[in-house]
Amino acid sequence: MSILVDDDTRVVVQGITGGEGKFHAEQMIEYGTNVVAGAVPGKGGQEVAGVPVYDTVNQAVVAENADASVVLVPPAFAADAVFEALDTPLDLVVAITEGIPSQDMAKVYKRLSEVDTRLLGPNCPGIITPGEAKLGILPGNIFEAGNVGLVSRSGTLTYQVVDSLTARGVGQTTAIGIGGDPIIGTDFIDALELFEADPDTEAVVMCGEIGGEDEEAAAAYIDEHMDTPVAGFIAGRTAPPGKRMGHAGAIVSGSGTGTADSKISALNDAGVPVGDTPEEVADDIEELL
Amino acid sequence: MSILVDDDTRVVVQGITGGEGKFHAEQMIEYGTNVVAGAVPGKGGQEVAGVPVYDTVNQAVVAENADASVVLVPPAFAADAVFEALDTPLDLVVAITEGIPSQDMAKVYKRLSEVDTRLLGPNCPGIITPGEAKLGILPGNIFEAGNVGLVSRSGTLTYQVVDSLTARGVGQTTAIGIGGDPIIGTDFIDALELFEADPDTEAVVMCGEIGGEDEEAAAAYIDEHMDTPVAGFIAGRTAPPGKRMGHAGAIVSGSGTGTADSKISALNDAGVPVGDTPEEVADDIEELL
Amino acid sequence: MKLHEYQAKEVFADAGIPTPESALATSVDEAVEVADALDYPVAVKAQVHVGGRGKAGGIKLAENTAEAREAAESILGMDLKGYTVDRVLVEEAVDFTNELYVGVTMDRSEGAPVVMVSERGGVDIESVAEEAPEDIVREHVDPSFGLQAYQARNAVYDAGIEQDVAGDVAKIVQGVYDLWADSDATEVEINPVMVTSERDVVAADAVMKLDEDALFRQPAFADMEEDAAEDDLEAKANEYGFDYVRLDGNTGIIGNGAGLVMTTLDLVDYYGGQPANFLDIGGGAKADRVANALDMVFSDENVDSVVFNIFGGITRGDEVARGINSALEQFDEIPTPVVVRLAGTNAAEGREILNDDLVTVEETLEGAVQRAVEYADEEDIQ
Amino acid sequence: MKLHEYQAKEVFADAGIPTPESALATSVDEAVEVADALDYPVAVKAQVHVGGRGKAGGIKLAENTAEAREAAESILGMDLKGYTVDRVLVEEAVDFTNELYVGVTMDRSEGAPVVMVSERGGVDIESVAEEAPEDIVREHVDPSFGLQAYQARNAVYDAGIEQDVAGDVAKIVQGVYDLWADSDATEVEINPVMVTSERDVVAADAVMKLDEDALFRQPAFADMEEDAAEDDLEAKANEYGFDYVRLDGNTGIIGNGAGLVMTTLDLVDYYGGQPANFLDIGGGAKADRVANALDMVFSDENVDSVVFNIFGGITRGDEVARGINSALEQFDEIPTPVVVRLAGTNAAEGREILNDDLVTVEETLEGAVQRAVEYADEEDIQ
Repeated sequence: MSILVDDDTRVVVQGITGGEGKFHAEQMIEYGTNVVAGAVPGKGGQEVAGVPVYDTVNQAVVAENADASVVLVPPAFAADAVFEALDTPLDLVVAITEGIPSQDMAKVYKRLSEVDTRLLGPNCPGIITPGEAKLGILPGNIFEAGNVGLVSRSGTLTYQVVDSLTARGVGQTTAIGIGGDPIIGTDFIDALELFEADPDTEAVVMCGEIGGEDEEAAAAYIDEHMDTPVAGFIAGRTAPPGKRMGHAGAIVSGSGTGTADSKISALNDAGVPVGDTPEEVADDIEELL
Repeated sequence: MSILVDDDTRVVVQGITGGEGKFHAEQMIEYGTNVVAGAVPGKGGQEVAGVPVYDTVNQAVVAENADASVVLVPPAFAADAVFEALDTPLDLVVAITEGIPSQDMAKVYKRLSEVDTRLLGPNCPGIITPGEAKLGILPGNIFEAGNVGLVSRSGTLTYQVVDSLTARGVGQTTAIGIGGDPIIGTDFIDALELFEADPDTEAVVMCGEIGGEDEEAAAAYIDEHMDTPVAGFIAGRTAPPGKRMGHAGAIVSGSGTGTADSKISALNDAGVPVGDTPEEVADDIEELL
Repeated sequence: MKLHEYQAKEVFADAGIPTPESALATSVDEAVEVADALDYPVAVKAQVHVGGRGKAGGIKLAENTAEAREAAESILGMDLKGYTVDRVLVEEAVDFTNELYVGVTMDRSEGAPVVMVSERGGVDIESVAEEAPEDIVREHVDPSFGLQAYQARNAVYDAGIEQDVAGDVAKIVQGVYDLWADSDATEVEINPVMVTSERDVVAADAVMKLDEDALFRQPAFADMEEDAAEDDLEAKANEYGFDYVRLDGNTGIIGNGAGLVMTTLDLVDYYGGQPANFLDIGGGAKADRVANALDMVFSDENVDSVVFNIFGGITRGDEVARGINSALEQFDEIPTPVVVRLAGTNAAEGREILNDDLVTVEETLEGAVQRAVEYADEEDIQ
Repeated sequence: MKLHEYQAKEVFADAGIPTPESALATSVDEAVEVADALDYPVAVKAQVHVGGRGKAGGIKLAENTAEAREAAESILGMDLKGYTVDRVLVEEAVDFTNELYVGVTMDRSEGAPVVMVSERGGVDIESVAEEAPEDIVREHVDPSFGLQAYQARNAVYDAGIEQDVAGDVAKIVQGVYDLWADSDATEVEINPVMVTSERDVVAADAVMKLDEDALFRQPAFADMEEDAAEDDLEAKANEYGFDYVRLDGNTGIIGNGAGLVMTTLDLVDYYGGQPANFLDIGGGAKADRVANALDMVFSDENVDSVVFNIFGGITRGDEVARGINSALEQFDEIPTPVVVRLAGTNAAEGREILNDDLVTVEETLEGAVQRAVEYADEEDIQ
């Protein structure tokens, strides 16, 4: 089993006529994802990566019965594209784009509270259910079907950990990138809830990083509500305060909240082992299974 | 019995330090309304009409446990005052002010959908439960407690009809002015629902006017859902199309929707007698009781 | 408050919405001068608030100077459905292939703005709305967010606008919505948006109505109010700040509260009279406002009697009575009989204050209206 | 992107937020000239991005020309926590009775802006937040509506601001929020808002941080970016469009994806090395971007080795490899050893493309980091 996406998920790719949009649409299709359409204003009627392109998401959904979208649109237009997808409506919107202005995202977040759609991201690599579907830019070849769920604020760090797992023969139910921005649609707790409810997920890897207090909240959630064991990793132990470490959300505040130490000890207090290296995370998972 | 307000209602008057605010606060108190506070920015600490004034509605509510407000604030500041009252929150907000810009009201209307507060008005005379409480500017002396509910888009027309009823010894449970603006918080159906649920209300007068389709919707509601008999009146039979007849909402569109004829026949079709004069409405009510 | 086409087009141009080159003229010579400065052919368009100007002869095309003079001569000074044309807009004619419709208004039933787009512009859009409502795409807007770019695109693509101009039309839709929001408009409409033979898009007509309740924060539009007024009485009502509508009867009506004033009109009609106007003095009317109201009604020469109907809530009867007395005391001879009926807050005090030498006092609404209709009939006969 | 105080104050003044009279000076003579043109006393304030300037001697009061010269001489050129002061703001000193705090930032846990007001301005607000959080009133704002006037008032009155200045402070709160929203700021802060002895209110300091992701639509702020940069490497990173943070170690780090780069830093530390920097080349990095990244890291003279760690999702290994090759081929001698580890999309192709004469290729992250730390240690010893 899996969460959120599988081989029935019917995907529209927003921005499919752009260079990255086309490349990743092809990659998704090659992986087996049921990509049914693209949506790009002014490009309706074309065919890209073997699927029809529509001028609006709504037209794509009406014509092709899509229920999810992947947003691969440049940052200046991405908030509008997410709005469009949320209002269509769809079940799941995966926003890959990094660099959406934070005030745009605050408005998207407000709208999100008014609709039933789930948003992943933005600034995330997407979601993959190995062997069934990937929505996003994750390199499919490193994943393998199995019984470990994975949720992470960082794309490439996810790949790193998955690579270690797969090398040991530990496969994944679903891997979710929730995104490195300060305001995101799906947070750790949302993802952990889904994994906890999934009977096939026997352990979960949670990769956090400095900034905010989402990991601390997740630790409390794990402590109170989860039977499925969790192994953790926190990036940014060496980050100085007040500096944005790449991700807009990865910043230790001047007053010292959002540090790696705070997150690691919260997770440890919840019984979650936190590895020092990605390899150690894989070690921890092997022990927990 | 009564709907929405009674002698337990604890009222804060927004704009109590203004000329009209003070006059009507005094009138409300004289009528027996439980006015507990006023709220005017920069005037906190004063006492007006025998009640303490606070700088913000929230401070008034915290200090005096108010659950309703009456907005007697000039139009340029009234939408903000209504916002303030909605967000405090309160159970009931009665907006008397006429002339609130319609785009401000559209925003208030959106916010209204996000809170549990009921809004009456704007551009309404308020609400009165004879002998218990009045929130607004209705002349208390013309009302008398009894068994007829009254709902109207117009203030002075309400008084006219009530005057006729009271003169015949027909009293009122509660009279509600819903307001003459195109966008209002409580509409005919909302008020009719409340009267239908009130065991003491044995008949209802509904005074509509040209513009919009709220009376037509109410007629359908009456037809389907009401056992309590209703007598109607529609103002504006002689209004030419395309002209705003005083109320921002009282306008027959160029394409002929919102006419008195349309409303009268919808009400008649729902079994509601519609009087030609206010006196005839009183006649109809006497027959229905 | 409705702007004239020439005013709305200036506003459009400032907002970056493409309009044809044009200028206003108030005389034939000026119109010809303007036309010569533009590229022929030009359209000469009467600037009056009347629908169907074209069919009524209020719009004429001119291919050259002589035709421009002829067009201006025939339009300036003409009577268009009761209004005398004193201004024409002279505008470059657009060589178009399609006519579209774009509009924004407040949908009162939803309590939210709605954007409308149709491929069937250039015709009476209200007939389209009745006959084939599916030909007008409606997109409601959450006013807290404003129109999102994707909504403009959805409206345009769903309306079937051709792809090569869809982006430009969506820009006009966004521009019209933003203008609507920024200017506290109640309605902005372009009918038609013309698609030119070069596949450009341009606003060939412009309707813009503003929320009078918001003019206090729209100084630029408040300044246009005088030029936008249709006639002298309307201008006077604007000046006094009254809700006033002129009708063609002879019984003048003043009251407080729109519903009661409408009812008073209806009763005048019901009792066999003809209402001359709607005039709501509003809530809390003071003495000077009452005097201004009487001045308004007496300014209409058709008026043979006046019924003054006040039911006080926010308006106090004593103040109204004092206002009526002091206003009527200014006259050597009162122009027409005035019937007054006071009820509600401080009504008894008011009735005592009223001077019976100047007005007829009635206790009931029905009585007051019947008396005023009688007076009007008598005056009419004399 | 953080503005200097003098930049933020210009922006405040344009937005109608009251600030003291002031001007920037880059030399002692200029500072004296500016001071003489203002009313004494004046404050001479170092323009560097360093907290606690006052305590560190970066702010001095001057009662007259001689003192102004003395202050400018002592501050210009001084070293303030590692930064050399090359600009001072000379500003009229405010005779104040109270110091308040007003700020707006994004509350990430709520996904919404938050306005903060406190009576306890003029001190380190983060200590107030820790010791007595109730002394800072927080009002969350629905970003679709923006800050409503009543919310500004609620914050001000709930913070206990005295009634006679509350209205003016609420105006500043509204002004600060509107500025925050209009300029795509992440943070705007006034600490302190001074209440003068005449009971006026004025922004005596000004902090403004802008969302770098929104600079594309904020041309006025984009123009300030160069002047706002703290040092040359930061300016270079801005120019290249990199997320770059300088640290004080000797192992240079380049990677893709913030989490993986942070992890690489952490691993350098874990394996006994010292990270020299954070540098994320981002997703989909092309060859020229890779070359720029190498140029960035080599520009830091502390760097003794570089680890280049790419796990490809959106970034393709072949492109990275070509970028590394072509960047390193420019050098006669490569400044420091470069260890490369490629994984993910097109990684195998990339590894084949990489020129072993120029770089050391490692298969694992841990291996690559350990190798780079070794190289750095070796270089350090030499």
